[in-house]
Amino acid sequence: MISLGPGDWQAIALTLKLCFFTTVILLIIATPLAWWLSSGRSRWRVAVQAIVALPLVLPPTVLGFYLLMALGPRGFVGSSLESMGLNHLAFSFEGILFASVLYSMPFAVQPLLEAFNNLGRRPIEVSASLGAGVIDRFFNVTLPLCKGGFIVAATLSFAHTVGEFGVILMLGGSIPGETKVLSVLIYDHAEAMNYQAAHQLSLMLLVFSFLVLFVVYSINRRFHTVKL
Amino acid sequence: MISLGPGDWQAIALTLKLCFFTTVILLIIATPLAWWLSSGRSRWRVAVQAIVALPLVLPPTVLGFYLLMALGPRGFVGSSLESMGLNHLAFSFEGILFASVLYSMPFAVQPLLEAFNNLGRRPIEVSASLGAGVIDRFFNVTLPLCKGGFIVAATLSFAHTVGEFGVILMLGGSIPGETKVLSVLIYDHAEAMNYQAAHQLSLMLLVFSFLVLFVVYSINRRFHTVKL
Amino acid sequence: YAQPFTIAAASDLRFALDDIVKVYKQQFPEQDVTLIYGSSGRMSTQISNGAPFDIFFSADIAFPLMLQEQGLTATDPAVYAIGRLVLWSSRMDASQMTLNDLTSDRIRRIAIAQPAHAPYGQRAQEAMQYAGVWDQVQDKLVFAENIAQAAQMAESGAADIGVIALSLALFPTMQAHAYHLIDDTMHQPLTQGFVVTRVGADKKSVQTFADFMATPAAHDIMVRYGFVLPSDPLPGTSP
Amino acid sequence: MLQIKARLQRGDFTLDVDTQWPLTGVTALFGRSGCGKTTLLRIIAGLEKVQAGEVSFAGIDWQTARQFLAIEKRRLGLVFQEASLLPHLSVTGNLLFGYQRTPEKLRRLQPDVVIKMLGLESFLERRVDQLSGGQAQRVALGRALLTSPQLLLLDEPLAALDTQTKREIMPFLSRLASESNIPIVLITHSPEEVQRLADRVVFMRDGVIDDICNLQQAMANPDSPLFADEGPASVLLGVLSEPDVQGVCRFGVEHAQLYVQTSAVSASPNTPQITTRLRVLARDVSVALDDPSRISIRNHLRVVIQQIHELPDNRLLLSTTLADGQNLLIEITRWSAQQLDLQIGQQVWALIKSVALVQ
Amino acid sequence: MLQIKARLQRGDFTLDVDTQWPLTGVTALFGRSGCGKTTLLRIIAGLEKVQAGEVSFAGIDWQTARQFLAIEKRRLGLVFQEASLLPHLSVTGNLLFGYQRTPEKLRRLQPDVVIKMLGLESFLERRVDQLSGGQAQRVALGRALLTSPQLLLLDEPLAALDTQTKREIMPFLSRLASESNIPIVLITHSPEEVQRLADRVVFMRDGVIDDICNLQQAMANPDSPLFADEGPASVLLGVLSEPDVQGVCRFGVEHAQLYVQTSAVSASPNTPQITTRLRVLARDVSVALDDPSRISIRNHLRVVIQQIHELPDNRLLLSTTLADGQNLLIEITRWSAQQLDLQIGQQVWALIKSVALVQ
Ligand SMILES: Nc1ncnc2c1ncn2[C@@H]1O[C@H](COP(=O)(O)OP(=O)(O)OP(=O)(O)O)[C@@H](O)[C@H]1O
Ligand SMILES: Nc1ncnc2c1ncn2[C@@H]1O[C@H](COP(=O)(O)OP(=O)(O)OP(=O)(O)O)[C@@H](O)[C@H]1O
Ligand SMILES: [Mg+2]
Ligand SMILES: [Mg+2]
Repeated sequence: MISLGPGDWQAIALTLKLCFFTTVILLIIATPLAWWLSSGRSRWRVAVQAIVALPLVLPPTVLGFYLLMALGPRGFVGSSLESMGLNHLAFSFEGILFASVLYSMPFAVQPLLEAFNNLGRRPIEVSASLGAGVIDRFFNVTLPLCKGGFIVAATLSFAHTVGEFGVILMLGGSIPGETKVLSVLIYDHAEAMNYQAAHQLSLMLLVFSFLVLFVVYSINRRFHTVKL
Repeated sequence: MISLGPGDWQAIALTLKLCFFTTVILLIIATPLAWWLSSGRSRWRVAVQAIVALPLVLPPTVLGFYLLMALGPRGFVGSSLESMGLNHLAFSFEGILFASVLYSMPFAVQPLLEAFNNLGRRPIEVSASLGAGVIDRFFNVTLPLCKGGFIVAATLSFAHTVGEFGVILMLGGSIPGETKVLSVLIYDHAEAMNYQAAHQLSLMLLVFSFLVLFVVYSINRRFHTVKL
Repeated sequence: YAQPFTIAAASDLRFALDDIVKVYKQQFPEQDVTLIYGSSGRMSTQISNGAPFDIFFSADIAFPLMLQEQGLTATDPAVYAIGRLVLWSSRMDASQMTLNDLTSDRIRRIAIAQPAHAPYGQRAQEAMQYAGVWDQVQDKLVFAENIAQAAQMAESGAADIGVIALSLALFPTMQAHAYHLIDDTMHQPLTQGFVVTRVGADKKSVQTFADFMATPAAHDIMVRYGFVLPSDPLPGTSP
Repeated sequence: MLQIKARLQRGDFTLDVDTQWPLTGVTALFGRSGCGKTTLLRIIAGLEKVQAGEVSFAGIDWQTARQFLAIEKRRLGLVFQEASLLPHLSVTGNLLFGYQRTPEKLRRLQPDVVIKMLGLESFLERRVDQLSGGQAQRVALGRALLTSPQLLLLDEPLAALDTQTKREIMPFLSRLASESNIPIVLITHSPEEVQRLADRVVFMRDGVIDDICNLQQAMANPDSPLFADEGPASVLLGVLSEPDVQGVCRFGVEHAQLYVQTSAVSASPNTPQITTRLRVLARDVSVALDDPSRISIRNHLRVVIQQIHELPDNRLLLSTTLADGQNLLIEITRWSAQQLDLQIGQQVWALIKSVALVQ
Repeated sequence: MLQIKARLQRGDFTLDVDTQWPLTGVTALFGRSGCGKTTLLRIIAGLEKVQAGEVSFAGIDWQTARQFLAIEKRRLGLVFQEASLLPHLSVTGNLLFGYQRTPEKLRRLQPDVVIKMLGLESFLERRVDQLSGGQAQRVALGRALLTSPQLLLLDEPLAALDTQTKREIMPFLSRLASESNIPIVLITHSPEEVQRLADRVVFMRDGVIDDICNLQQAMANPDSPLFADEGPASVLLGVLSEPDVQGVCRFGVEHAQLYVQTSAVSASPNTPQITTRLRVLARDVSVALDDPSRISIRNHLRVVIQQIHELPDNRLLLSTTLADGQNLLIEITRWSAQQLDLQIGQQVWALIKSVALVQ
């Protein structure tokens, strides 16, 4: 029934890679950012919070086009990179990774910010008084207590990255093995009216994503911290 | 400098209408759903929670395609509607509204679910003992205490709906005044290499969205409930 | 008689069709015309699913033919123009180049439309295969959703060169750079056909517009935007 | 009558009660940490899910196998063990939350009275995270009072308060129960609060109710947990005379009389000729074989020794009766008993150093 | 020495302290609700942001204008007014959180000892939302103790506990301060806890420190807020003899002797010949003009009346001295004083009904 060619497997692998790196990088970037937004004292915080969400309001292909301009050889970022002897980011995995991170940023930042806001100062005070330093506190108190926020951040970023293709198509150029992710492949199949392949891949994607989400949510629920 | 034609204004009005209705409907639907997910006892909860996020993992145009099949005159939903003497939903404002709601659902459900999970039972117990009934409690205790979650839900849904065009393009067919929202218009301009118009509208969209988000986040911060 | 109608048209007709409609409206000022551009594949899918498009100008006659098979058309698909491919670059002088230069080391990225579903992409592939460079340039190819996006990739400079539609190379923003016209014997013709759909079947205005497409005024505009007029009303060569 | 029948299992803790309490005055719930007091209170309030639980209040079913009266319809005043203020409301917002939801004609307590009594004036506009622990607890109490409830359930409502504040609030609660007829169930670990406020005491241990008795019975039992703090005490009932110039009242126990020092203030509200309670700590009573003079102890009562209990630490508790039959407990050391050669049935003089009017 | 200098403004509340406390034994922080006790404790701990605050502990700067020693480096044991358990950890997880972060060679208290002493055995594996109020408070205390801190800051750590549990924990805390040399700052509203535990008392009022004195001085002052509960008391210092067969010890006040009833258990740890404290409530002392016999009151001390204070409610407080010059407070009624015609300078017999060894 399910017959996948090497191109399909390549796209699947690439998608997994993209989603994994996007989610990990997002959490790594969004956590300190959200922490700063939640506890910093700068008056720019609200502005930054709003700016983070902005890439979202542009149509993906248009965002992709702007990114192409910026990350390409003539763009500010791309030309800086080239002058440092590196490659510009257009049509590369690094480029679509950058775009995915940028594009899904609000889905990571907002839930984390909310979780940090809700944490309250007491658990931090308690653990500090018990001898836990900043890093220790973060990993052993903040993280477990904001677990829900991290789960929301991770799953929304993950799902959004799986499905996104507008930005990726434009910036990535659907190069097999480099930037042709599953969503682009499915899109191509559908546009080519190759419906059977599109249906099959979509179904696979749905089932796979469902399983991932189901497992993550189940585990999260099992270890839920009960509040009074 | 900024010169907008009637088509632009029409798209702007349509976008505002779509975003407004999407956000409102989403909150109306997502609130009881998230509440059920948070406090219900059914063993289907985790499955439902995962399913809600699924539309997200499909490429928007492909999702649009499936929705077109389902909501169009030949689809199950569309044909049922037609047999009841109503119009099918493809190429109509109602259709893209439906799609936007479906597509942004996880951005509303997940933050609300997380907020409800974090609420704890005490505020509800307290207010019940003080004579507040179910509805009263919801509006005067749950809602203000989960305000942060609602803000995240609303702003993410709003921003995502502003920018989304893949589903809308496919299902809506960019009919002026009916389904041609700003994102589709910008996309159109960009494709036509009418960059000046695209830049101008993008900038407007960014500024407008920034202002909306800035105001919302500022107000939210001002009335933040401090936790111990 | 003055029923408003909607034209769905392939993206490469932008400007050309805009001008034609402008001229048309000078003749029939009372008529209300809505023009929607997009990918031909998507539009034919939409027409299959009840889209309110009265007349459909496809980038490839295959789509109107398919709609006809499904019984969704009111007229026979008619060829209104034949597209041409060009090499275009914003970084180098493409007029001095041929397809064979694509293998040069100077060129790292070549933008074409996705051959799997975009007619211009398909033809670009054929031309490169004909020139014998297809296998060598595999690693340089980047694929766009449609021919307009391929042009954008080339225009942004991210792709060093693009194989795009002549009509696009004549766009105001792209005119500044020279192009190399690819010999149309290197690929199957890009036969662009249009059809009146069942939705537009009973509208007199639709028929009037269809007729207008055959007038010299319309032909002039098409030619000006880089289209070749069909010598043969219905070439049976389209795939 | 408040009837409660419930069985509830939480891990290895089992609560099993089937009891009914009169709906007058203050019922104190007394027991060690973790014995199930809070759980029982929550069952009464309807906050704890119990299958086959039955709760009825004044003849009205609050919970049976088939029906469940919503908590918001029970008109309870509930003070949780933690202050549990609503964090999105100011102090005023919290105070008035229940008040505003109480139909006007049912309102018996007014905000200004409660605010004044609990000393909340100076921080009415604050956010609740800007209160000290004791302030928060007082706001929680005030909030519950302002619903003018038909039953007050208080879970250690005075635990975070200083002695002086406690002393100000206790008479108010006591009046609420007696004059406003609002029955109170009070959880407390303080024997002083029990003795000052309670009309009856429910002793709990390990999830079951050990004993229910009125205050006097509770205090007649020398082993009572109530005495862990100050030791055994007796409560004598009698009529208090008008105070004389120095504020000394005669407390008429039949055939015996005690002199009670009262402050002018606290004496006045006690209308004479009304039976009042006098608390005598057993350790405040000494025994003399004959009536001593030239001694500052003024109250010398003739008593008969009825029983001699052993207490820990070589102390003895003498259970004696006054002429009118009321019980008086006396605590002395074994050494003193031997020196005086005290026997059951012997008539001796009880010297009472200080007595306290129970308000 | 613990030195604190801080000024902090919160709305219309101002805390202003500049004080230094010895680092031995237990320092009780005593004051009415909202006077700033918790705030002061948080300043010591470094949890409250104060500009120009200065805190130094044993000569080490914890906070100055320029530097701030991170809280986790201060090795504090902190018990918050609310239990504040970490909700994602089990009881054991909470207990061991600080223990695991204490370098092995600094660990002076072991989990099994603390768990046993606080009676936590039966719920070690529970989630913290499955604890009763008192259980949570004990876990919070245990958690702080297990960091083997160099300073214990306790904010009403025993408020939610029943008397019996309190009585079990207090000697432990007291030993901790004296034997393990861990200084304790204790906030409490209970005069009993102060009298049992404190070596010195810091009286706070409205954000300022009213007075700092050692326990004896604190108790010599009849107006002390400490007496709001049980009335004035004296603390006598002396050497306790070995108990006799009946557990009676002689308490050697120079030129006078008291007989103290001790239980065999509590007597044994008190090595004789060590100065101990004896607490005598003023209301437990009576006055006789001559040495009475045939009376159960055993301790008859010859005292000289030095001063006569007026107390409210027509009571008088006699400040007297023993033969060795120690102070003894006696509370009697005005009426008794008149009857006995007591005068300053007069020599009388003080009859002490009961004395309590302060453990
Ligand atoms: N899930 C559970 N598993 C086991 N025991 C539980 C669970 N939940 C509660 N308990 C136990 O139920 C008992 C009753 O708790 P409750 O809060 O009623 O005590 P309490 O009498 O109010 O004590 P305190 O005076 O300390 O507040 C406690 O011993 C507690 O440990
Ligand atoms: N933001 C604020 N504005 C005004 N006053 C405040 C603010 N925050 C705290 N306070 C006041 O500071 C005072 C000190 O509070 P603190 O918690 O130290 O009191 P406390 O002595 O511990 O009282 P308790 O015994 O009731 O716990 C309180 O009167 C409180 O109302
Ligand atoms: Mg309790
Ligand atoms: Mg406090």
